[in-house]
Amino acid sequence: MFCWICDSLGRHVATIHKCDDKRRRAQRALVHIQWQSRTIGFAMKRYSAFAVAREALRYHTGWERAWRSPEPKRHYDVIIVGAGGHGLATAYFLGKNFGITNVAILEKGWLGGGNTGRNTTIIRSNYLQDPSAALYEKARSLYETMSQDLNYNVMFSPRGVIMLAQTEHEVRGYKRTAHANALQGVQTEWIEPARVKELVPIINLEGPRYPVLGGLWQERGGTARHDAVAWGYARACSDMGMDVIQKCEVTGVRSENGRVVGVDTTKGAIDCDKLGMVVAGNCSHLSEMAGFRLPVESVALQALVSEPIKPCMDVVVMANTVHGYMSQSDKGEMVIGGGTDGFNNYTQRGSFHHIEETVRALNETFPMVSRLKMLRQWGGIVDVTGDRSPLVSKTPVDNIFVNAGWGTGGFKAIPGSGWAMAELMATGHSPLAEEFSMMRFKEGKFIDESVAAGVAH
Amino acid sequence: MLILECPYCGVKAEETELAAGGEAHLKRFGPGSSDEEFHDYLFMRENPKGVHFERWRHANGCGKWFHAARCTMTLEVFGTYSAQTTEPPQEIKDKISEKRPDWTWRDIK
Amino acid sequence: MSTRLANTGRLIDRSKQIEFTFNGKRMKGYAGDTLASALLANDQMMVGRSFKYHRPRGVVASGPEEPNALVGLGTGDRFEPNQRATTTELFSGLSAQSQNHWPSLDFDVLAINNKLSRFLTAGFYYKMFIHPRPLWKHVYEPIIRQSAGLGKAPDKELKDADTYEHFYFFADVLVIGGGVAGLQAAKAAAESGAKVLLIEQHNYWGGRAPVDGGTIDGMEPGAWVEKTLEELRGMDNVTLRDRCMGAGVYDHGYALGYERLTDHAPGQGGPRHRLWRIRASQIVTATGAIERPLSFAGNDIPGVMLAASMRDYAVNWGVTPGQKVVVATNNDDAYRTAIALHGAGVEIVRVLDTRDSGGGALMEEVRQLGIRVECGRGIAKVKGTKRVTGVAICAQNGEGGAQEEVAADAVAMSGGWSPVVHLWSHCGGKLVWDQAHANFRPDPERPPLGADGNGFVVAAGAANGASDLGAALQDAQTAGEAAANAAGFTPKTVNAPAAEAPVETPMQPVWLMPAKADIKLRMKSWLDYQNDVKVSDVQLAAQEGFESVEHTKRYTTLGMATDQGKLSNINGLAILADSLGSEIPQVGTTTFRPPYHPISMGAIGGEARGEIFQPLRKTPMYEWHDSNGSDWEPVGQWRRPFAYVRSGETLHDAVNREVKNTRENLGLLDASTLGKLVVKGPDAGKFLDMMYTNMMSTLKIGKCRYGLMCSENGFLIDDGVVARIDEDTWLCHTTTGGAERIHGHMEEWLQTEWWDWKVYVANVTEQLAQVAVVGPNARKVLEKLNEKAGGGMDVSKEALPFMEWRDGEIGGFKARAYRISFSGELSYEIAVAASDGLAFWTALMEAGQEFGVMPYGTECLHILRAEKGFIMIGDETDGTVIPQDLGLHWALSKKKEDFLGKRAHSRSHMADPDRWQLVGLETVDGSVLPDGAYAVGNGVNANGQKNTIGRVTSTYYSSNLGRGIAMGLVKHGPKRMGEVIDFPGTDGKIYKAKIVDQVFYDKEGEKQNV
Amino acid sequence: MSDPVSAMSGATFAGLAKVEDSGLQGMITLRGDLASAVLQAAVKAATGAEVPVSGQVALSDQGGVAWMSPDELLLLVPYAEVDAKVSELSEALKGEHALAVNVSDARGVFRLSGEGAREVLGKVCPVDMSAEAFKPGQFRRTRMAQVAAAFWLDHDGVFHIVCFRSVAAYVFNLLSASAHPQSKVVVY
Repeated sequence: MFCWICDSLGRHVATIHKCDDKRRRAQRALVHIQWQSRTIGFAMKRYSAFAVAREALRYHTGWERAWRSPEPKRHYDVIIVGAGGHGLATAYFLGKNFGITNVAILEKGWLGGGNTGRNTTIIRSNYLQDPSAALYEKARSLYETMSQDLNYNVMFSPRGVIMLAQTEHEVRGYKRTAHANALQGVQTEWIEPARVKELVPIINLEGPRYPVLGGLWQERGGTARHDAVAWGYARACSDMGMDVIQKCEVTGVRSENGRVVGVDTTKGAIDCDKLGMVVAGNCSHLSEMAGFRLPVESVALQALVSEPIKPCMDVVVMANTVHGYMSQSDKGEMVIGGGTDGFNNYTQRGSFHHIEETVRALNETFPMVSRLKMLRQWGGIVDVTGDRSPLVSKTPVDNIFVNAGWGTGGFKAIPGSGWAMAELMATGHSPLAEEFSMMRFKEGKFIDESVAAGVAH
Repeated sequence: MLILECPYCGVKAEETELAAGGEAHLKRFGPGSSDEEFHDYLFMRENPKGVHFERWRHANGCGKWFHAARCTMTLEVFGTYSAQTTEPPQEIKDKISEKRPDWTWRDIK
Repeated sequence: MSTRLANTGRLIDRSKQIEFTFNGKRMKGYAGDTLASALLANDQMMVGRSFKYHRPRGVVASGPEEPNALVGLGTGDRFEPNQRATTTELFSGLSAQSQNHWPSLDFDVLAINNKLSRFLTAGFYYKMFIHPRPLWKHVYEPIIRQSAGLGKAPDKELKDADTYEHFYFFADVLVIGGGVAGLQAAKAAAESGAKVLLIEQHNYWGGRAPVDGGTIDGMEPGAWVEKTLEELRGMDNVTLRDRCMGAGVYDHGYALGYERLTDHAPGQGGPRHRLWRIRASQIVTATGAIERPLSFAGNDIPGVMLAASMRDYAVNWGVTPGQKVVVATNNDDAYRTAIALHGAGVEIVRVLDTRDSGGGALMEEVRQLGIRVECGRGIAKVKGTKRVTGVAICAQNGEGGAQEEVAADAVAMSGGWSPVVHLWSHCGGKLVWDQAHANFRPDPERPPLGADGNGFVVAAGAANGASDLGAALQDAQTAGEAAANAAGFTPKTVNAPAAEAPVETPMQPVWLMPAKADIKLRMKSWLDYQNDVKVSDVQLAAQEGFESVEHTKRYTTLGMATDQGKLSNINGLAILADSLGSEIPQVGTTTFRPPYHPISMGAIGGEARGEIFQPLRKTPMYEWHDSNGSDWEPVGQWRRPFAYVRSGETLHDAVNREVKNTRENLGLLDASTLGKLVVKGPDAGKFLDMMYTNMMSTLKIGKCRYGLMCSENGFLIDDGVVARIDEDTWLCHTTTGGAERIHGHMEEWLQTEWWDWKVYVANVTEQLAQVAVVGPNARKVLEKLNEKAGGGMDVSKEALPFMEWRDGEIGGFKARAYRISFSGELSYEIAVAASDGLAFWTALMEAGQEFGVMPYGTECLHILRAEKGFIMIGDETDGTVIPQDLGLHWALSKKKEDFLGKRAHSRSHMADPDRWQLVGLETVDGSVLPDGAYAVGNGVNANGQKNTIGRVTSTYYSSNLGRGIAMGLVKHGPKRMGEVIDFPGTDGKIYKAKIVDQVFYDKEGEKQNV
Repeated sequence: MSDPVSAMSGATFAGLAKVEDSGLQGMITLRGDLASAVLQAAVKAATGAEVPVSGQVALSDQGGVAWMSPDELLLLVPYAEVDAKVSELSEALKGEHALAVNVSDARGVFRLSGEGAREVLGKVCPVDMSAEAFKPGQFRRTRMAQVAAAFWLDHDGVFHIVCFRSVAAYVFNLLSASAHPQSKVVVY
């Protein structure tokens, strides 16, 4: 066993007392988890270089399953629908922060198979509006230690994110964001073109159409290995005794006098006290089963990768004027984000002209891209709200909570979103989630990140 | 890459000649309406897996707005029709019923 | 060794020798060679290094499925990484470099990974490098990245020397693939009269058939291909394209064709690639099949090659990778390779057939040739490192105990064939598992669905699972007819050509060789050659619970290499299914995504580069500005002068000069970009009352009124001056870039909400060039112009009062003059025909000389309006601001029952008295407030963020006032006049600013009313 | 003094096809009820051509009429006469709900001729440019690469292209690039 709080191996009881106060609440979770681990016996084999070496000697025959694959129980305290990053993170923090581990995470397909496994993995928190900055910065800071927290290398790579300013309007917008970030405790800075070129040697500052006038630089932004985030959380949840149940589709939501009591699934009926809907593009469909509607529309978002080349761009660059977003993966592929279609769509296929628009922008901004090749393009279904900001909210049905509407920017938020959602589900209130309530649309209190030159991506 | 036939000029326009305009047949709520009505009018969009009615503008063409009946799961187009109507024409509803017998959309059947 | 054969090679012209270089070494080939065949002819067995272990890699295939032979092609601004040697036509002067090694191909430091391979299994990244945290970013990751990645990046400073283009093409039937099936399908479709496009990725037609033999209608396949091509060329409803690959199939019959125009002759001029954007009502995919490798230890050593590819090299290019060849197979086709090589004088050491009873007619033929065939046998292990030196033979059903070891320098392997189903699958076509041939083929019951809800793709020939020549041709005929029929034509039903080919005995699925290979062998049995994924990796993934095929793919990187698993996927998921004790169809495949084979980013971008990257909108006076020192500012797609910089001036000096001169003398602004919409009709007044927050129907003819527009959601979206032209006509000015947006906005409401209202809108923005004539001398210059022209419009205070307009002539130009001011100065905005714009501007400049005329740009415009406290859409507004925030209550009509945004304004948050409101801001020390700065209040919010009470919306240095001036939105601002609040800058300074009235200059507005 | 110049003042390019600035062309946007006899008469009087059906242009020796939308026509008249024609129209249409405005100076107009003309357009417009599909007298509003444009084919095999004046340079350069002498597609 090891201490969940300070991530040190060895005699945990001793360790607990060494843990600093901030983490006191989590200590209860620790005891609970260790109790579970011992009684139910999910003590997880730790990953480490030593473990790898040990296993190599016996041809890796000793590796266990990363997560159990149990049949559903009849009842859970909490059911999370959707084993994507947000759903798994929600479950993880229910256990880690609140000791709630009688939890099932239901997934109709394979875990991490939705947008978690098909996004461009950009992580940043340089948002303009306070509520967004708070949530995304919480997420970014949790990414910093995620590999250690989960004992799973999610390859968080704080290589830095630049948002290029290519018009006077963008310059003003990003300077405004930099001022806001300073007060929000988000470390960003406005940088001049020369610095941009230093950070991105392959960039063409002259334009041609839109000269680079500078950029908003977040040094601790970056990327992470998207699949690993889902796998790491799934492994940790499983280890806490939670049931991650794949190929289990929810076919109905049962409630009695305004309060949820359970769900029907392709693996039978399952009861629960609380239900979290974390199914992105499918949230309208699921909420309908529960008898309410969400201010959300589902559209296709596309991305593509080039063939792998040796490292040539160490940072993430977002050029919003010309709609081009690019980073280089550890495999060497240039990972490129495209645009969304304007029409409702569930096919996970987008329209090709968005790919063309993105690529021609990149050909001009980074001339060397023109001689690379597109290896693969794909699409995901993103759920977009009226102000393009997410919902982390109670719903008209008691004890049903929704986490949706992340649109084109969900991956970077995963740990923060899970943290806030777990807090909301466990205590009924979360400062991080407060402003993201469904109610805001009725009050006309929007969280609009598209103002100034900000983007929702 | 959708193709939709503009009911006004008969051009089988490809998506790049069109601009998508979201849900069709919205009823406007102005001053005097309740917060609920106004909220739903502005934000509560239909987001069905299946039959959907939506607005398009033939932007790089005759400039007219028109409506399309489309399946969001297969992108099948059941038909396009005038924007100057509060309900899809009967023949389009019939065509849909033929292919998706138990479809419903908002209060339309 | 690998050599050129004496007398085979149907595609090469031995009379045309071609020189090229590989890693700087000069080599010779022939016209018709691919780079791969030429390298083999020069005994270049090793052509690269693998991705993870940096193991030696040799050519394994002969087409786009090649995972190993990837090179950096060309130099300088024509360098391209990761180019497949197998799809690169040889040309004189070609220069190629091998990839992923340091310092050299032969000696690669990172080959150490190979020694560590036992540790570097699937998923090891996820289990290691966790502690200590900082090392991941600073040590582990940089090393991993450096050792990953394949080709070199093109030079960071060079621009692509080539150009590209797109082409739209419309066909009834698109046939993808120019093999015998594609040709036959095209013919069948074309005979119905349908318009047919047939595209082929290679520079030759006929696909495999001419290599594989048999007869069609009694002809050699090659001859039949020629004959059929002639027939097709003779039909004017048929278009043929070679060097044009079907890259992707998309919704509603959209398909991409990737035509490589000059790759085989770089620099010959014209576009390098052309991307065909094809619309077809039906698509026939005759894309053939790809041979599968066998999974045995050492199956990745250079010299081990797909059997049919080895045959291609011998027959098409007269090349053999070895002199002593072992053939391993689970089917009859590989015997053709033995026959072909034997015929070319190559020794076939053994044919190892996994089937206990061996094959049929072809096996007999091979035995007749005196070649030793052993049944129920397989390869235990291939010996060698940088090339094959020998083969250990074992029983297929054993653990791999070697029964014999033979010397050999090449191995031909065949694990059976997989139909190329990519294009069928791109748009949702489903597959079925064909047990007999152990492959996935298109499920005719579940094709991709088109706009009409019916299938629009038909697979044909080997791509549809047809197992022999005759079946393929028959299937192609049927497919061609079906496609034509579905496209609305009546096909002639004729018989498919009769084909003869040896009868083949059933193949035997073999996913591991030998069947019970132990872990040591499995750890050397490659599935994905490029990404170094072995049988043992997939088994480990299954063991660790990565049971979904998508999980296994992502955990092991199987099939994620540049060949996208063309060789490895089926073998990999067979191993996965076996490890899970499940069936292959239950495990299923990963998703096939476009493109079929990588296509250049240049081609995707098309012509849009340099000057025509994006449209650049120019006013009629653009050239004048450009030649008079304009420092351009992009505003949407427009370019507007930011300021006119004179020699010796900084941009800042220029702006200050323009500001002072306009206040003191005379300034000219090119205002042509402002939107101008004519709104006419009996209901126009009623309509505009809905569009604008204030009342427009009551505006008197001849007068102007400043108007605000809100979205239905209540936010300000545009503003501008509206003029009443006649009883039922208004002219509405919008912001720059607002023209199209607001025109669309008006049309939307007219067409979709109030379609019974009689109103027409016309966008006349570009019909008119508009010049703002501003400053104390504005009237003088206009009078001077009229005087020169011998009369014109009376622009006196009396004849043309403030906020009125007149039509007439100014300086001989037909003009409309508006007496409006966005600067607080005496000011006219004068509109003339765009064609006259330049002439009118020049006339004003000349006439203005004696009045101290200077043109001014957008920055001066901003400062002038800021000095007067006028708001600017996009500065004071950002999509979250409502008129009430800007103190514009006066512009919100109380009389009107309804206007867009009215209902929205009554929502709780919008009626909230705590909303930030517009005020003027003056720094205590006269400095300029930083752009976008926020004012801080006390304490922090629930999330620990500093509380803010306001922000700067516009901030400038006013040369007239000699100090910084600003506007901002401040909580309870108007009630806090005189208060000083803090704006922390990002420079660490705290800027103290006093809340003041937002009008800084000429508060009484006397200057504009002279 | 008035000295009107067309958007690209006479620029030309010769490659696969010939691209030429057509010079000043009188153009009137007329919105109204296209079925109205009064309107049809007024159009005939102004242009000498009948109101065409959708997707068509009707050409006469003085000018022509192009079908823009169900309630909009583009009238082609001599540049010098455009103001007079507008007032005639407005006069003739008094009492009708209609709108006639001069848009002559709001446009760039080009001639595209030569055997490569169809291919040049095929590279930048999502329109079937084959001879069977696009015939003389046909008029099409569409997207030309990244801008809106319209064109018709006259009876001498010349394409006439209309775009907004501000993007005339873009369109000219675009067409010239597409007409690169070594970029023949060889399908039309």
